[in-house]
Amino acid sequence: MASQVLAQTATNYLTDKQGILSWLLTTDHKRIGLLYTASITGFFFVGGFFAVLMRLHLLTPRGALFGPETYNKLFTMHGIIMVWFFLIPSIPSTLGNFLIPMMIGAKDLAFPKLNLASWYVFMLGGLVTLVALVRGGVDTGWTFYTPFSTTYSTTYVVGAALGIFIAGFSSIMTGINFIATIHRMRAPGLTWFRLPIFIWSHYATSLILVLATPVLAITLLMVGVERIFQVGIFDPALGGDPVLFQHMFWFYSHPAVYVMILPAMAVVSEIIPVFSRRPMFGYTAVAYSSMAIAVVGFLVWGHHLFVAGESVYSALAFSFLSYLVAIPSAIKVFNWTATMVKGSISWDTPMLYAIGFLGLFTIGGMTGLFLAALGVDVHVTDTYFVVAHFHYIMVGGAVMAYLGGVHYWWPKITGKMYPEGLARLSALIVFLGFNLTFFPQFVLGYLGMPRRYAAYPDEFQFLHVLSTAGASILGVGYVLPLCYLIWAWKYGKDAGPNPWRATGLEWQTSSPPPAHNFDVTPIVTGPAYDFEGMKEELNLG
Amino acid sequence: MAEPVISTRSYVFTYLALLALTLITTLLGYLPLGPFSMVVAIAIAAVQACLIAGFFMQGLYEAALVRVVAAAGVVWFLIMATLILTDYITRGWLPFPGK
Amino acid sequence: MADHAASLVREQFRTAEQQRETETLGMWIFLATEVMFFGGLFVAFTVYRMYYPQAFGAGSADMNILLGSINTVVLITSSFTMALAVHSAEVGNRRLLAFLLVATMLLGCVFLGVKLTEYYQHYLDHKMPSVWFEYAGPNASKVQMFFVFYFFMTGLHALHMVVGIGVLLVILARTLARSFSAEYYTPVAMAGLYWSFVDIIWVFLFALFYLQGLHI
Amino acid sequence: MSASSVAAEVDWLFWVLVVVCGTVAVAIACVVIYSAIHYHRRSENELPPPSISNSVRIETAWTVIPFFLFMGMFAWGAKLYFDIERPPDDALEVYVVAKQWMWKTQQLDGAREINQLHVPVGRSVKLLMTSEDVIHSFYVPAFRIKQDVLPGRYTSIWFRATQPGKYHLFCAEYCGTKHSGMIGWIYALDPQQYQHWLQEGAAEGSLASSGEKLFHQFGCANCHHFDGHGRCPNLQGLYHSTVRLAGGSTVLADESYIRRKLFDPRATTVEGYDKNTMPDFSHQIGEDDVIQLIAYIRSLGPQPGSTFPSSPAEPPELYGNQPGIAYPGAPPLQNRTPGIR
Repeated sequence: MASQVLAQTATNYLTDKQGILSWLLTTDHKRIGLLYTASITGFFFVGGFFAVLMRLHLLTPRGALFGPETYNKLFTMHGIIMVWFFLIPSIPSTLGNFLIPMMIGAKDLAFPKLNLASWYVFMLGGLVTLVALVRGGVDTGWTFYTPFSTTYSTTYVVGAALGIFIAGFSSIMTGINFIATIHRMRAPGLTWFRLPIFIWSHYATSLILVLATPVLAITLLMVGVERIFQVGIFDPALGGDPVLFQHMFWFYSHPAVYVMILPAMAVVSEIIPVFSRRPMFGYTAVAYSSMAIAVVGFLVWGHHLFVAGESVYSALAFSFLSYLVAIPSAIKVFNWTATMVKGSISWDTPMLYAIGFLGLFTIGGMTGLFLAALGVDVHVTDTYFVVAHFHYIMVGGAVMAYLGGVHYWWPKITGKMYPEGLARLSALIVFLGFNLTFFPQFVLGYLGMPRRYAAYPDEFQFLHVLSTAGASILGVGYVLPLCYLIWAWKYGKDAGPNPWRATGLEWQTSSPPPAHNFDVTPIVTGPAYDFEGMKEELNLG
Repeated sequence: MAEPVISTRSYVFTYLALLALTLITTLLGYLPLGPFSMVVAIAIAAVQACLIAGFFMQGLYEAALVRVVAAAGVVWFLIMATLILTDYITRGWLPFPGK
Repeated sequence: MADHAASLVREQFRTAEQQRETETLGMWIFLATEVMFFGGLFVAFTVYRMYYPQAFGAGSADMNILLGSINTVVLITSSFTMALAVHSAEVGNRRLLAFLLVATMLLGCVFLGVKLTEYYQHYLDHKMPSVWFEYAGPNASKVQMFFVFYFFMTGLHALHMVVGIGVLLVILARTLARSFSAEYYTPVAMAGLYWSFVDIIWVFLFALFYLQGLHI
Repeated sequence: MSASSVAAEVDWLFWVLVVVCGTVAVAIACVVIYSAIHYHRRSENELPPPSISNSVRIETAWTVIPFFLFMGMFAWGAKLYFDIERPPDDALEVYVVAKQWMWKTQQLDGAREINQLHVPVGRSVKLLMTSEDVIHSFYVPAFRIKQDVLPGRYTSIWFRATQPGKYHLFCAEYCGTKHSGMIGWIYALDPQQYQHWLQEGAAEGSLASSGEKLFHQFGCANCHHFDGHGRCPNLQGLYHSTVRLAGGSTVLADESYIRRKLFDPRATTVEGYDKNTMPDFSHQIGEDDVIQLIAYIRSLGPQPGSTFPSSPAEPPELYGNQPGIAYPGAPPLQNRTPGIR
């Protein structure tokens, strides 16, 4: 793909400068990516801890551990932390940050200081939210529905909303940075249709970040104003309409789901060709489908409101549009599958995660078709069916892909290989644990178990116990990679510049990369996922 | 040293046009146009916005991409407004409370 | 002169032209996010305006059209001076640039002063929701809602003005420190974009809040 | 056997979706697993021979085929939704008031219950619901129905039980601390048993008679005379008539309208009457009381199609042009032309 392979330089981005300040004041996109990685890992385990407590509590129908107040705070904080402090920044701010400049042959993002600022803003938002949590928590659910959040809740709603409001600016900064970078910083010869799908998907993601996040910010600001000043904006007692809040909230929060899943698709689109040694099947269709998801994804939010009191005709339109947005996702799944056919398929850990993603995302996406069908949605919305559906997308999809991506690029990031056997084992554990946790929840939802219940009728207990058992397995599957990846950073074998024989500019430089990625700006002459070069290399060998 | 893309004359004309439109929209506000008074006011404001964005902000002289970005902001706002208003306008079309 | 320009190209960029284009693009994207930010409020306002036309008309009738239109003229003038400031940066006229920046900031301060006067008048009229609100006519809670949106949106706009004046102060300081030249003036242009955008928001606020109650 | 008239079709659609999606999912899984095993990399230097990686025909096929499948799902789901949302005309009407954290149900014939509702099997039941505080959601899984219950306005849903039995009633929209305790039971009784149950509960008096007491207690009768000579309109025949408002527009006098007149009386004014006469009851009256008053006004004689106070008759379909029901106190849009649906 690139015209030359760089010579190994003496120092890399990790050793270039030393000391804690060199990290805290860095403008290197790779270091900022690692700062984000450390932060979101912390948030992930905090949010995961809440999830474990919830699952343990639900072992018995009356609730095993807490009163309902505590349970309500647990699911709220689990949602807030996982959505805004793990999933939204997860892949874009870590892998995206690290890889986008390298994949397009740039020395850095367009606005390195803005990039660093986004991390500080993110941390400030997280800190404010954690303070709200420590001071007593929030019990509104991550959705902040009015009038409960503005009038009736007695918890720290404003603190939590403020934290999310602040963190939103970090999303906007990241989005602006990515869009400007992808437009203006590409290496000579790197035309749009030579870009890796990773870049296309992150471009689409950034579009959503930039256009949706401000609406969340203003909506939360309105909730804050209504709550602090006790004036009418959404409060029906003062002439407001709580459904308007839901419209504005989901105008952000539905596209936000695509902020989580598009980067996951980006990662999988890199892994599958490399580990099948086949060019991406239907490259153009996959590239365009990312953009289609980003655009059409803005038109479907009303499917969260089918029973909420929106008009039936509006519901009809939103149902139709929701089916449209399923098409580009389907196209991607078909193309990934077709890429594998007749390939040379390796069973390395990243590929195992990618295959797991494929299965779980397919289930998650297809259950979305159930929820888009108006007559069925009436029954299963606001039940565990919905809980299972979005966990299949966000955990089965986004987190699996994130882990796959971390394993795939770990040799590039750290220069070291992780222990393959252990990694395959934990990929398997995550897959099995995940399904055991969440598949029973589809059944629970169909049987009518409403979500956000601290206690439940006896007949649901068996499925809840299964789900809790799965969660404990899943927990092990998440802790294992944390341990061995850190271990590998210190003790792993040297990986070399390109252990997977992957294409893509990021593999043309040393591992870990030098501080400015490339000593000479690469010139691109061919398409992405071009394995023809490997043939010559093999013949020579 | 590159030649400035917009002459001072154009800025002055733009400024005068903006002042004239402000005067017109204020005077039209006194006419009892009913629901159209809002339409007229917003239409004139939109013209003013285009003048400011096109000349003062040099939007007309930037790369096409910049104009696409500006248009995207407006289009996405219209998406939000249209689909939310669709709900409010169609409420009550079925003769049952809350439909 | 060419060396001077080259030293101003940051390391991630290949050329000064690339840097300028990228920064301009970034700024416009930021302004698009601002459109959506204010857009949320505009949509909410429109929904309630559609449902409570009389109440919102009654609220609008309490606006001071004289001060409102004076402020519109002041802000448009400030946008004009700002555009001229960018122009003088383009031609490298530093003294004129500094003068126009000061003029723009002063006009911005006049705007804020007039706005505060209006707020004070609303306070005296007991039209300040949550602080002191009294309304004897029909639909009091909806009239109050009009004022909630009025204070929310104009307040948010005023906050943007304050930020804008702060930005211009920094630009002025850098101008006086001879940081800008005809080769490098991107920060001036960026500040100009922001300032004009805030003006655009006001033009719409003027239409929404002031012009709807004139004939009542 | 399904428990309600719509449940069977909802389940049908659900299982058809399971089969269709399941087939596709299994097919994808088979291809993936087969490829992963059959094309497993044998040596580190293996490079597969190039094959097609782009085919417009294939891409078109797997874009268009899903599209038509999806449109089928959409159409069926939408049809079902309209069945679920549109109550039949002969439905038994039940009023539901939700509050943190209980369900209060009231039937026209008197029975008032907390966290339970007795209904006859085989008869359509229409629920008119509102909330006193936050958003709740009325959910009966066995009946496959759910509708959010909002403060400040009425929403409705209906069902027809087909099997006698005891069914869960859940609150499905998170509403605060004891959300999971806001549950109850729907008892579907044989018609005879239901009659028996009604007679037991009849001692409480009908909803309308309670409403009549309130009508006098709140002093409504002082102005709303039935001879038409009071300072305020005669309420006989008001329910479901078309009211002419000052300014020339009209509104259907349904539950939402009557509720609005109590909570925000000055939002609309009946043509020919003084807008300042009707006091604002929003701080004195609860949602329960409103429902009783509505029941009383209904009992004064529903005369569909008649116009109020008196003018050329207009069909009640005009109701469809009133978006005002979305809000408490929302006035109708000015002079909207009918027929744009």
